[in-house]
Amino acid sequence: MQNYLPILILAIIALIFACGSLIVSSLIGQKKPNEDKLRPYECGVIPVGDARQRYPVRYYIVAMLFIVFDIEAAFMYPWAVLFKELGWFGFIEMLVFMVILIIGLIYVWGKGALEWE
Amino acid sequence: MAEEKKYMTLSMGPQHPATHGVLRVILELDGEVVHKAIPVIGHLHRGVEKLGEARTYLQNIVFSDRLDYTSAMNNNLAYCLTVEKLCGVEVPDRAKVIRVIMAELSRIAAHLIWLATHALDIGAMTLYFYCFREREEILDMFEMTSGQRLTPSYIRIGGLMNDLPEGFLERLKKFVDNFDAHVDEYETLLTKNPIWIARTKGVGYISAEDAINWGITGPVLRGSGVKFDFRKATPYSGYENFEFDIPTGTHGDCYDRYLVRLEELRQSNRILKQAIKMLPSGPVNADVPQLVFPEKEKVLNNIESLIMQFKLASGGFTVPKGEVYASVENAKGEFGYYIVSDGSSNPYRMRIKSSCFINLSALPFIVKGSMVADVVAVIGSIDIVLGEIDR
Amino acid sequence: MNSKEIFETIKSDCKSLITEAFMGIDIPTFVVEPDSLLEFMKYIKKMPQLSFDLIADITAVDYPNRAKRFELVYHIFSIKNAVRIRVKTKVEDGGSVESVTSIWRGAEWLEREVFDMFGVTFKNHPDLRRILMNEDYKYHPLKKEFPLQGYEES
Amino acid sequence: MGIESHLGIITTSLDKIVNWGRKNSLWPMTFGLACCALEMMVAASARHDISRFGAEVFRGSPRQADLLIVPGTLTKKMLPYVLRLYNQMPEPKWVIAYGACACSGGIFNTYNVVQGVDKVIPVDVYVAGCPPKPEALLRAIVMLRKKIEKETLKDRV
Repeated sequence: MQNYLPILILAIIALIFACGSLIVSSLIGQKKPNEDKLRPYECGVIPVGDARQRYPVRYYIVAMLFIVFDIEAAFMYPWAVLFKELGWFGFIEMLVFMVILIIGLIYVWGKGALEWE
Repeated sequence: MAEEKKYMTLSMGPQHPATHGVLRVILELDGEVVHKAIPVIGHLHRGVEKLGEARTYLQNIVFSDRLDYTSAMNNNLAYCLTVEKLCGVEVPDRAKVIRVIMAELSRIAAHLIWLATHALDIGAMTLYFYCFREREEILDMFEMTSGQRLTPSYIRIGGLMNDLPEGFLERLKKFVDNFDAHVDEYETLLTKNPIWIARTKGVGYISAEDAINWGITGPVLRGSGVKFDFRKATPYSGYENFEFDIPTGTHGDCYDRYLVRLEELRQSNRILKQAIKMLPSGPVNADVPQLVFPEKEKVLNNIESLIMQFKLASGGFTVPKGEVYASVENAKGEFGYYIVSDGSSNPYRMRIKSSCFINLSALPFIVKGSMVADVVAVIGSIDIVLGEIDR
Repeated sequence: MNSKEIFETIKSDCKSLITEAFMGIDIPTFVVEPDSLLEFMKYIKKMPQLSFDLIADITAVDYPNRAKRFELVYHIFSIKNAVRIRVKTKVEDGGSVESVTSIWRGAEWLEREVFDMFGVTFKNHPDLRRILMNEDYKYHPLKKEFPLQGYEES
Repeated sequence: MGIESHLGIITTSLDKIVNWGRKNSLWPMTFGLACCALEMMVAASARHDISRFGAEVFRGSPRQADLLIVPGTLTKKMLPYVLRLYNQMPEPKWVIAYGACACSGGIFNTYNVVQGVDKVIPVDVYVAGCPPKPEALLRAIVMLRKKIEKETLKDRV
């Protein structure tokens, strides 16, 4: 229990600082809402149309690919930390995991999902 | 049922770090790709042409500085050349060479601002501080000769405001000697910089025929490979006695325009070196008493000069009837005045031809189909100044 | 070819189109009828030895007491010969002229500015709108009768 | 408004701290109209070094700026945008009218120029000159800091 005290103190200080600054600024700050201030800022112009439109599908594909390969990299961290203890079993296991994903990458590359146009 | 493609309209509005002033570009975007760009200008329209008709010829010199405020002396030169051609006044040689010195110094200052802001828009912060350090030296020289840094109104009809102060030539020599090293410094920062190349090579392409068809002049035209410069084609104010060459690009993209302007910095420096050597002595103003202000001590001592000074300052001088168009190779391209005079002391019509106005009209053509970030690079590389566009 | 020869060749070649031609203080000047303007402009652009390919400036000058009030002034430059010429046409108030944007793309904004400032309309111009003033502005500021400080409510 | 209406002593020290914070971190908005914008850029560059006053962070959007320097000529076409930008700035905000055109329309007394920014938005410090030298902008910021020092939270309701 003893060595968790600093973390507790740190959390409390962070909490005080975060909530404190919000409370003080809401008390001190002046609130003068006016019609322009509540409107989204677009270089001084009244925004036309809404931003919620059909986005090209490319963005979605890139996002999905990123998540897949990011999590793959995330899994490598615990393996790398325990690399010595896991020995050959861990290595083969990770190899299988990566080969599956590389096959996925080759498929995606072949389908041309990586090109931006 | 392919429903009509709805584009997101985004306003790269009057207040935007990358629009170099108060230009507004309405972008119709398909994701990142610009489907259509519509520039909206006029936010700095101060009605200078209308104002010119209500002011005397002497008072209009002041407006010329505030049009392309990055290179003010070039505008003075354009205005004074036009009025001098109208009155048929020839300026002495010393004034011609000093005018060339001032025009080239303000061209260097204009290109330094272009390089600072263009690089800043694309993300290279250090250029901003390097370029403004050199530009400060030029502004000190302007302040030394004319008392004002940015809008000196130093070049007057019939000559100059006054002769060069002592110490100017030494300072100019010092600046000119180590300016080439500074340009190499900029070159090392950007020319082989992979980010800079990625952001500007192949971006904002315009072919030579399109550039001419759009009426583009200046570094943008030379960037597309057209070897054309008004200082060589229609020499004015003694430019024919200087040798300098005209840099041209080959691909007509932002990168080539950058290289052309860097080379122009070196060429202007070369002209300055020649000008220092060949600066003749002699009077600075043409001795046309009804046009040019008498010297200060003459005004204080004898009565005719005092009367002449008073008449010139209050009523101004009359210009014979006629119309003249004269233009100058400004840092951004051809900058010209078309003045119609009806014999009175106010111009009947003072038209200002601005190169940025026409170069900017080609923006929708250049930018169609490129990314939003490229619009920023292209606006920086066309190098627009809103004072000159909106007049 | 220098400006003298160009002046002679143009004067002789299209005598029918030109109503007046004289060497101005600085550059040759031609006065053309509004309806033969397009033809004259096509001629000076297409002729290989003339090749006036760079549109320098289009503007108008307002002479209120003339019948045809506005005098449109075109400055066109030839890169090959490094010569500039001035072409003028006379248009009455609210009149219209053929647009030269089909010949020089750069003329689009210049003509829009003349329309904005003087009210001269240009036939089959790509998008003739006001360029400097607001789109719903009711006056044309560079007309001589328009006061310098403008009207109060504008 | 909040706690300062009751306890006097706390508010004065709070005033001092708040004013000290605000005075030393005036973040101007990147907003350049005409020629004076160049002299403002020079003031932000190495030689005149506006960052001595903590004002070198030129924020792109009005949301994060608390100082609006108006450098150049305000025209009637630009008027609605400047008004909207001023309104979109959060509350402790100050305005410096930089240059003769911003102070009084300057030499452009024409149909399309607003004769002075103070006809539209409240101005705190006027800087004369066409364009004024960068030192004049630093002088204006020093004057503005003195003005901020004397402010109390009560009167900024």
